[in-house]
Amino acid sequence: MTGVALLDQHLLSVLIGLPLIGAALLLFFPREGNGAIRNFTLLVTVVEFLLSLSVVARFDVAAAGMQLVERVPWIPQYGISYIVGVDGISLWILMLTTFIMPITILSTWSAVAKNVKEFMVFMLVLETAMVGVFLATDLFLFYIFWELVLIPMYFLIGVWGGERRIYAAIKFFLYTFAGSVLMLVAIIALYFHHHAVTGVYTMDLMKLYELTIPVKLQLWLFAAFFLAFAFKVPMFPFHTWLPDAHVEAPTAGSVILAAVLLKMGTYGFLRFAMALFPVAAADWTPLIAVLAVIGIIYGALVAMVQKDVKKLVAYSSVSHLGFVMLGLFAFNLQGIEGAILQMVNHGISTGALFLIVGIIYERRHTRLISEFGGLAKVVPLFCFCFMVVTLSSIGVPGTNGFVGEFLILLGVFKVQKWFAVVAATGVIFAAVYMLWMFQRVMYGKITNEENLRLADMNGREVAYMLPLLLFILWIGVYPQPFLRRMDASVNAFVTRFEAKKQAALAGSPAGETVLVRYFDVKKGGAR
Amino acid sequence: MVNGILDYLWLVPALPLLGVVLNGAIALFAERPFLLREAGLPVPGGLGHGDASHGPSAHGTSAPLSGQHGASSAADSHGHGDSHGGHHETPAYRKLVAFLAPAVVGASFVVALLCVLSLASRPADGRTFVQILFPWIQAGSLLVPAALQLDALSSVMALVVTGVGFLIHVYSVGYMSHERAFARYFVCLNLFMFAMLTLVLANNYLLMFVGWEGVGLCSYLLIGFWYEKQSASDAGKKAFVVNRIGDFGVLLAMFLVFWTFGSLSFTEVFAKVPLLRESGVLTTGLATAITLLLFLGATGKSAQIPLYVWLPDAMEGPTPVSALIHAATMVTAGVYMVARSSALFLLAPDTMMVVAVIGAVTAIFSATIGICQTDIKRVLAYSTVSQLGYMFLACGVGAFTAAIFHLMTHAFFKALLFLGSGSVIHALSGEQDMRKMGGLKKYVPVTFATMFVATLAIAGIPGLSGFFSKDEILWQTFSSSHGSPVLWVVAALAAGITAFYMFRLVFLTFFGKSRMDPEVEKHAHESPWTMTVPLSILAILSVAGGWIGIPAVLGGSNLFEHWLAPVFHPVAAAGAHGAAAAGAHGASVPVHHPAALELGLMALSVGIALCGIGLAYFLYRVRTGKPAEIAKQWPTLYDVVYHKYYVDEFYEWAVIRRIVNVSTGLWQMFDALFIDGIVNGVADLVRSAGGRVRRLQGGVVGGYAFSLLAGAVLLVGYILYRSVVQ
Amino acid sequence: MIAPSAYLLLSAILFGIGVVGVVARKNILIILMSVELMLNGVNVAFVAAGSYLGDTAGGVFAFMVMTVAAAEAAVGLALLIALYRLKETIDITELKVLKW
Amino acid sequence: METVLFILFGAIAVCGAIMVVTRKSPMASALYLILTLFAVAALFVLRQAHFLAAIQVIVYAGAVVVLFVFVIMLINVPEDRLPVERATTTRVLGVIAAGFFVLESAVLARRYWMPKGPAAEVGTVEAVGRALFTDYLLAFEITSVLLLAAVIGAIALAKRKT
Repeated sequence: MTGVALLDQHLLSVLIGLPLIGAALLLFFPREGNGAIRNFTLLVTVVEFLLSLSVVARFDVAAAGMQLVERVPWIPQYGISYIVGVDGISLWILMLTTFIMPITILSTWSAVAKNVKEFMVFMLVLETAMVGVFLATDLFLFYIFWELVLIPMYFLIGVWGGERRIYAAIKFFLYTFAGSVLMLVAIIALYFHHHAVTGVYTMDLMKLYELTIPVKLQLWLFAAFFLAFAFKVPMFPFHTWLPDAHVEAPTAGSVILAAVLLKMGTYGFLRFAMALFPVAAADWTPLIAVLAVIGIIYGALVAMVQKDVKKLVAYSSVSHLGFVMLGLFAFNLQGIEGAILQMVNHGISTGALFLIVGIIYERRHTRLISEFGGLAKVVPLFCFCFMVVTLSSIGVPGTNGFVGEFLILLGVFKVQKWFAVVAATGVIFAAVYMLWMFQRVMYGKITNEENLRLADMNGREVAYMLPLLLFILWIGVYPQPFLRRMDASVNAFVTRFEAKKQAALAGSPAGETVLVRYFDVKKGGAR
Repeated sequence: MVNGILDYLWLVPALPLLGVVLNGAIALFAERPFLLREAGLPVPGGLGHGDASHGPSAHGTSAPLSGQHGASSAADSHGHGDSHGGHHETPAYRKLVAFLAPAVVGASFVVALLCVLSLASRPADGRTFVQILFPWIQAGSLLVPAALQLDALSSVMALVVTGVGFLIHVYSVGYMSHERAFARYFVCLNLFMFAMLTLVLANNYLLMFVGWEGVGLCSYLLIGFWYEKQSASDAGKKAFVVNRIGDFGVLLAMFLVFWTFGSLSFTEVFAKVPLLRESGVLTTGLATAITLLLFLGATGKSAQIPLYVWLPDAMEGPTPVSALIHAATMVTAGVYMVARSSALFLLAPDTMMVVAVIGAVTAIFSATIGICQTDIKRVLAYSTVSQLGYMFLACGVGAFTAAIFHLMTHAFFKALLFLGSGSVIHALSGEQDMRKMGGLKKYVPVTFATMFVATLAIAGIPGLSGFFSKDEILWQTFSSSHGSPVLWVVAALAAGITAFYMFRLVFLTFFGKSRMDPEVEKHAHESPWTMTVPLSILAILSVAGGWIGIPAVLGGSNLFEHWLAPVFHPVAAAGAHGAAAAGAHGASVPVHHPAALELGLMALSVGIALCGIGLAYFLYRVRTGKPAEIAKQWPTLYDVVYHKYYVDEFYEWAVIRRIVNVSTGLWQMFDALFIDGIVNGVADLVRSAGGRVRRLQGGVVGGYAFSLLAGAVLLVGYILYRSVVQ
Repeated sequence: MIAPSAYLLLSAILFGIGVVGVVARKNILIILMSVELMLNGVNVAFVAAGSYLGDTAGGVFAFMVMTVAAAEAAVGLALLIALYRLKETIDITELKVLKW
Repeated sequence: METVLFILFGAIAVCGAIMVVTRKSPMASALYLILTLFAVAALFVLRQAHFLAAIQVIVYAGAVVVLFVFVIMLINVPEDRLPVERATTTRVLGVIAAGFFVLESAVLARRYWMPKGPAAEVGTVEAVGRALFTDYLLAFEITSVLLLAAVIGAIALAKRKT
């Protein structure tokens, strides 16, 4: 098979495999050649990104289903296959992953000095796992990638982290693992249920979508999936691993954690929990929406009083992810498209924020806000980047954050006015904590002698910051290319969701779920 | 249909944007290395990576003040010659910026003017031009294009913004000539123009909101322009956050509008109003909710009670900024929005009342604060708040034309006042305290003359612009069906106070004995032509600007009202369907009142204003010791007024402290103790259990082997047992 | 004809003797040999079952077991050598570091 | 005939095994181990598993036991330093447990009957080869990795640290 044909027919598999192959090749590099190791890793991730661009190029805007699907029987006796595909829901998250990786790698040039080789190997394995999570449409395959993500991340935090890295790494691992184990049980239960109904064993997500699951079973299965994803997102009150993990992780780890790993949770909700168990999802909506809203406000309030910049950004993630969750559970086009866009936005903005923090941390080896002040004068370029990223995080119109938040709140407002109202106050708090932090770090006079000698961003740092800034503005000014490619899939999702919900309502005796009382009687179908 | 010049409407906001890009590039590639070098800091490599695409959100990237400015750089410190002894040759880029920045705005003004003229040549009912640039956000039924709309209302706004904006840009070139971060300043200023023009030219709420937040952002950047000063960066943050509270309202209003009308475009929404009104979808309650939320946004942006607190603090910014953003243009955005949404407001009588009352209360409340302020810019700031109150009062009584009219004249004379005060401050090397001025008349004759004209205008002396607009508001307040005599009394009283404190300002500053620092006095000088020419032009406008709106009762034709009629008239017609909106629109109301009444009230209000002037003259020219005596006589009252009724302190205590405390509590109690307590508790439980169980492990391999064997035996035994049982 | 159970019995006996060697001896060398005995016992069962049932899997598994046995012996003995260098003993009870 | 041979070689194997675990000297044990392995190889032949019998002799007797002997001579533990065997509770219990295990296995073996019959030729070169290179190809290949790992591991472990 020629290379072109390989790319043509197995593009997604190449995307999954390339970093892994890169990692394997990296093993043959001499430990001492840090430069070669770094360059090679960068090369792999850049090639990966360029290849992923061709996914966008070949993406059919009008098609709702999975595209570029590859299907190979894996363990046929048990109905387990290797199935990968991409649709409007996963496309941009996949792109975000491949886009953020080279940037992250580039940011480690000077930040990671010990065990560079191992670090890069873990990074590449991580990329394979993340890309796999977003492309897998076989539950078994998905679960493998889902868990595979944990391993490199555990080491990234545990080996290259800060002072309490072991505590943070174990906390991260156990938290997320606790959730996923329950998900595994649910996956198996679903698998057997499918067999019981159709007589066929399969882990193929598309086949499982067609299954009509009794409401009672749905509620249980959804609960298990919910826990797995809620830990990952993280939703209030499952969020306390996040600040620890972020603070202790090396910059690159934080960036990936924030930009991609958290998205695995929200993506999981949309792709699995909500799509497989629509009735249960609808039924759980009030609870989840309440938790999301609490998360928005709580995250913002707690972020406000943090003394450590990284912790502040971590809590702001809790707040932002609350928006995403709220948007998803609006179950209408605006809400879900907004949520997907906001996942990408959060990846870009918060990723950039962590990089920003990393830049000053590298120079000062502290992240305490009180150690800074007046930096704007000595590091103007840094100040500019920081400002743009801050504005994006606040969601000022013209930056990406606004479009996402607006769509989410618009969608939510339609179904649940008061949730949207309360959530919108989060927008105010966002301005408070971000600007306050920005002011304390950048403005005022330089009070700390050490800050006088700070060096501004160098060419490499500008090089990785620039693409992020570009996307911040692009999505803010012209989000059409992003939104259009979601349309068909999200539309199909909403339609299927409505149909399944109506069917379940018609088929089940009144009062079987809270849903009947709550969700449908009050509002019409959401669209 | 051939639109001619109107097809180039997009140039109006685009030109300032071009300025942002160009000046941004200059700030990034010329000014930043220059300033860093000047401050003795290393200039890092990697310049080549930046590009002009940063422009649109360019926050200046350069350090603002070189070290020599030090702490006192604070207030507009422009000491001439003194501390600038060793400073370098003016770099070439500054000249380029000094040309580019005003030029783009000037060009924008010219295009806007041509567009408006072209629009004016159309028949009155065809004066709405919409230009769709590109689809912006589209999701499901939501379709928001980036589209511009030029109609009577937005053309007034666009002309005021570009016109006054151009003058202030020119003025800034002179005023900021000693500023180190010259390019950064103009980047922000140009960006502001872009945002403001987006705001007024947008054809839908969402794009307007972009401009709305955009101007807020520029305001933040410019207030905090001298960011090394704590108070400046505090003020910037405060402005942004308070505005955000307002924006929250606008955001929610937009949601309601969208889910009610299915669109956010002005033309579609307002066209659907009568239809939805008839079909009962648009209930009065809904209209009230929408308009109240919009008004919440307006109180934020236009500094009305309860969100006015940011505006006085905003005076930390450079004075031209105060003139442009915090007097002439941005703060009037709220008025513009309310006028723009007049069709909705007229359906909600409750909101109208709230708007009117808030406007009137703000007018008098902030006017009283203005009496006791000693900082020349703060007096003007409270005056601005007060004048904005007038505009809202006008909106609240349904006199949208009058509100926009006052908005325009206010833009002229208040910009002039600020620029004049800037000129004074410039002359005095940064002194802003009126107690350290006096007798400046002879040093800065042009400034004095122009400012005096503006003061007369704001005081409402007949013949000047302020008279016509203010009087229109007062008359409408009295006569309109939404208005009431009580509001009239409050507004007239506020007008008197305004006249008083404005003349107090003039007397303290320009008349009497000099109380200046001798050192400062030595350098006191008139400003360069770049500053005095804009002053003079604004002075002419302050005088003549009102002549386009001379009311019928004084023999005028009120051109202004005719011009705006297409925007507000159909509104009134539509509103007439609603019971409450009957007779709402201003122009038709005076018919019911005799002209004598109108003339009488006019005379009365002029009389009140003259009383105010007289009182000021008495207290600050004749009996100069009297004010201090009065202050001593009622110390508590004076203290309360002097401290601005302790509103800031109240907010600090009631809101900010509370939130911070609650947040800290949440973090330390809930997060760290409760949740992590549970998590760590489980971990500890497992660990201690493990500690006990581990004793089973002897560490001797033989032991493990035996356990293994025992397990196997038991397992096989179990299998056997099962097979026996079955 | 020999009953299949005879082979299984033999297999069990060989395995049992191996187990005794593993649990009852202190000499690591002999323990390793006992492990080989256990593996051989298993192999007997595999081969017998394979041939009686006519399934090649039995033979293949026996083959695999031998491979594993060879590998195990190599690594085990290497460990033993390393250990002997370090501790100068081949007494299994001397090795208590598993507990810490 | 088969029965006789089975009993004969079975007895040799069992006796050899007993000797392996009871000798004090490792060298003696190793020699008895060879005996047992040969006997087992003979049993394989009885079941028509010629190929397996061959590699049993080659790999086990030829390679593994030689390796044992080699190591025994290499480290050459003096007689007096051989571990002293004592009967501890664990050991006694272990022997008893092993006895139980054999008993249980025997009972199980009797319960699960397999069809009695002539030996199928599943252990011949052809049968094993066919199976290894078709159905079990992957397992076979992985075996090579395992052996490689064992070789590297053994070298790495036994190498004298310098």
